[in-house]
Amino acid sequence: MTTFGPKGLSVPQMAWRAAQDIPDGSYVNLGIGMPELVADHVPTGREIVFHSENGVLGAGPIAGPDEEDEELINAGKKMVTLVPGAALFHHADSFAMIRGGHIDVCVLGAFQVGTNGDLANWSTGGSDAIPAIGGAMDLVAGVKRVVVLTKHVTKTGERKLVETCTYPLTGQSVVSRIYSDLAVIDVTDGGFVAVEILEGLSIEDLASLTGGPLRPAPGIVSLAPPNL
Amino acid sequence: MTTFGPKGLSVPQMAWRAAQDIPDGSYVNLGIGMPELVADHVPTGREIVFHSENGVLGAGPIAGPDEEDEELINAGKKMVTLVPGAALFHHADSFAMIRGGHIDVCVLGAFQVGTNGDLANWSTGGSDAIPAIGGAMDLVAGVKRVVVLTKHVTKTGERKLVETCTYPLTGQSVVSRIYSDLAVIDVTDGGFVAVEILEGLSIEDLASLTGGPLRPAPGIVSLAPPNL
Amino acid sequence: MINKVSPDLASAVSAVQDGSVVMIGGFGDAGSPTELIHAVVDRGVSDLTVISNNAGNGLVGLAALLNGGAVRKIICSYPRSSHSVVFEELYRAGRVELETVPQGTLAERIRAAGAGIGGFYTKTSAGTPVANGKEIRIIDGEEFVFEAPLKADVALVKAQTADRWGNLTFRLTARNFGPIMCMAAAHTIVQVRRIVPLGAIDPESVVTPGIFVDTVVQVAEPMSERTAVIQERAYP
Amino acid sequence: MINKVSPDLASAVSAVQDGSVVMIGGFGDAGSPTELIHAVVDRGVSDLTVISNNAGNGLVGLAALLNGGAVRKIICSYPRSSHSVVFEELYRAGRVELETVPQGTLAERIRAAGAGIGGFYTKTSAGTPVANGKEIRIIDGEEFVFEAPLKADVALVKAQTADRWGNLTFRLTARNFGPIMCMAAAHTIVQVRRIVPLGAIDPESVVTPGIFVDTVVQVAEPMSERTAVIQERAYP
Repeated sequence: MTTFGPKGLSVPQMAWRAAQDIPDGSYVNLGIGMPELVADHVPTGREIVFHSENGVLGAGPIAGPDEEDEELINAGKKMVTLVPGAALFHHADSFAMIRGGHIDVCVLGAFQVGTNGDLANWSTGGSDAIPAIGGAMDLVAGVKRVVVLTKHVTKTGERKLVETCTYPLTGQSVVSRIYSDLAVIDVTDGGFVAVEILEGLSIEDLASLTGGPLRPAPGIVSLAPPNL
Repeated sequence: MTTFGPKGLSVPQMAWRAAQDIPDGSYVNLGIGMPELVADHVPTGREIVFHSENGVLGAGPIAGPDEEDEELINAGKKMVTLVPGAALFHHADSFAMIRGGHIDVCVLGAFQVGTNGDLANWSTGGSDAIPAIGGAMDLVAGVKRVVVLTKHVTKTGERKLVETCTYPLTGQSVVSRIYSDLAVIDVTDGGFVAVEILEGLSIEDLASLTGGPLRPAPGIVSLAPPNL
Repeated sequence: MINKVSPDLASAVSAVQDGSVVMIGGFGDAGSPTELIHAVVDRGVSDLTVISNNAGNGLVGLAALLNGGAVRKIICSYPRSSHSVVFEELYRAGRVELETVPQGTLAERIRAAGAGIGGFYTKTSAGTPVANGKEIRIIDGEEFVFEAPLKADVALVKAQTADRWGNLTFRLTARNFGPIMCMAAAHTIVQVRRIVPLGAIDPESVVTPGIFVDTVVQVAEPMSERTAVIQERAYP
Repeated sequence: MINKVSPDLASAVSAVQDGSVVMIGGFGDAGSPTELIHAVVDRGVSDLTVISNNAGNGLVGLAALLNGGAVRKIICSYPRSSHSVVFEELYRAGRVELETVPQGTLAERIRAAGAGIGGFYTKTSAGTPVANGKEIRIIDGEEFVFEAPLKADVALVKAQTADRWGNLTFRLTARNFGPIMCMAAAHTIVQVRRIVPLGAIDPESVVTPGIFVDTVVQVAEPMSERTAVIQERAYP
């Protein structure tokens, strides 16, 4: 599928990598789509509480055929389960958690991430597009640590890590780290810093697929996920 | 006790009179002290839901000796009971009811009521006084209809219905009606209007005990409570 | 005596008039008051402003209301979905106005209306096009956006259990916008699966106290919007 | 693994430091976290700012904390009561600073801090001395007063039941400020009568989700402040 650039991590591998960085005991919100897979890769022994903005703390796995309940869904409108210790609440309370700084980590998708941490993930700004925001602007404004899970470039080869976002912003200077199929990249005051890079990929190759200045971290290591 | 002015209604009679005006189905908050007695005089057949700002809708009578629970108190810190249909909630939700305009009637005490409906009931402004506000400012700002239950004059003969309040205000132009021991008085754009007056008391006598201009309503009637 | 129980759906929704601002609970198909919406469709009102998280799916519920031409404007956070075909057609044809609001701001604006708040400042949307034209204030060195309360003439909500005073419990994630919409409307109408005697709901577990509810109507077995969409059923 | 249960009161309150801003739950003696307060007394900290509805009764709980000289300032709605002797003496002697806030504004400011609101407008106190010096805004023809959020370093709260994740239920009117104070403090410490296994609290009936709680400690039989005041007991 990746017609542009090297063959990178599979989507489950990307989700796995993001999951490794979530500390035990964290309250975590996962964006709709690819980020939802992060829940499947929580390292053994860590207890992580998943928040779904439609009113759940302690959202569990996707419901099996016998567990499905149309009134128990996640923010992506998939039928889910509850884990022991779960709590249910209304939308204002749910967003008080998000906006009040109580959620530790959120993992979001992106159209573009700027070198300054700006995130664009809700609209490509097309005149015919129907503007749909959802909870993304609240998440980036309120969650303690915002990370992005995304392919490094689009299917048509456009860079998603850019000098300056050209799409409408979701939030300003909000992204801390990017998990792509090619690298793990920190967003620092000095721009993009690669802390892990796909085995066999050179930093120059990665830079050429990155829209803003990119430098390697002093201790850069290989990105080595299991087969997934 | 009333050394100044005529012998007026007893306190239970005053509470009885205020209770007669509360429509069936109302949500009502009663101020601490004398207003609390209003609950004892709800006319038979009317269902009125009492709100206590410390987190109760459906507060019932004062607890009997066998019912006392220190964790079930009203805003006056007296141990109370719950009626069937009661609900419990936290302080922000409780004041959302008050401030959001959901309570139909509140009955408050007063130091002074101005001809324009201004209410002063939290501080006599003394330099040595400890300022205690409680929920009064929220109630007058949010409740649909604010009425006052008060002796017409103080024990030392000072007028409580005044041209202009001299004590610090609780709220501006908030009082609709005053139930005193001598009269029922509406606060109108044209000042105090007596709609009911103690049997045997002349409007001139009442006016002389009232600090602002007072006139009789066209259909003024006698204030005739039962013996209580 | 307080009895908020309405005998049928048609009577229950009689407060909805031409030009009403109507809040509709639900997130996705969880909590959608489908039967109440259909009763509003049957009333044949027009020129409604709808406040809802989504913009309807398939040809039932909110989508049916849109399809019937009753809605002039919709204020929501996420109008797009795989089955929001009716809305999309009307929007592209310029036949329905859309105001998109971040989801948390939508919830907080609704709560603010219910709680008597005249407006508030939030960091959400600062620096984005959503903040264009809005008042910005720097608080503790950070950019905040002023947001006004959002109230309604009528709220249509689905809950699980009610008593005759209108005390409510909800079920799972069907709770979502229900409790705050109940607070923010001049007239709140709730469909519930069960009506229980006064006192049957534990006072500690009442989610929405009856003070926020005006009308309750029983719909013992509400339809599944999800199934209706899959089966391509339409209302009416 | 998440385990917020602390083995004893002294460990539970270790987050309280000199100069801390401390929210203390309770309305009258319902919901007062008396044992937690006493553990703070034992720590011997000073220069506290206390946010609480009342200012203590008798010589136990908050009154004991005041009596020990630990409190520099108190922010509350109603400092006066028939037994608030310690506070009154300190206040008249100029040894404790007082900021009086309308009760609903106090509650809403606390919730605002917990919900990330930068400030809000309320009609409460408009036209009164409490509004002096505050920003006034006319909204829909009515006067509103700007109020800022009120946050704390630590909250001390009493609840009924907790699990190891910190999910809480409360009991009757002991709920009062507990849930919103849990939201508004950087570190929330809760004393509970019972600690139950994870999953034992019905998700529908959780009043405060564990995300708002940092430390839980069991006090199976909390003292009655009412009785202590009547018996003129003092702490320590």
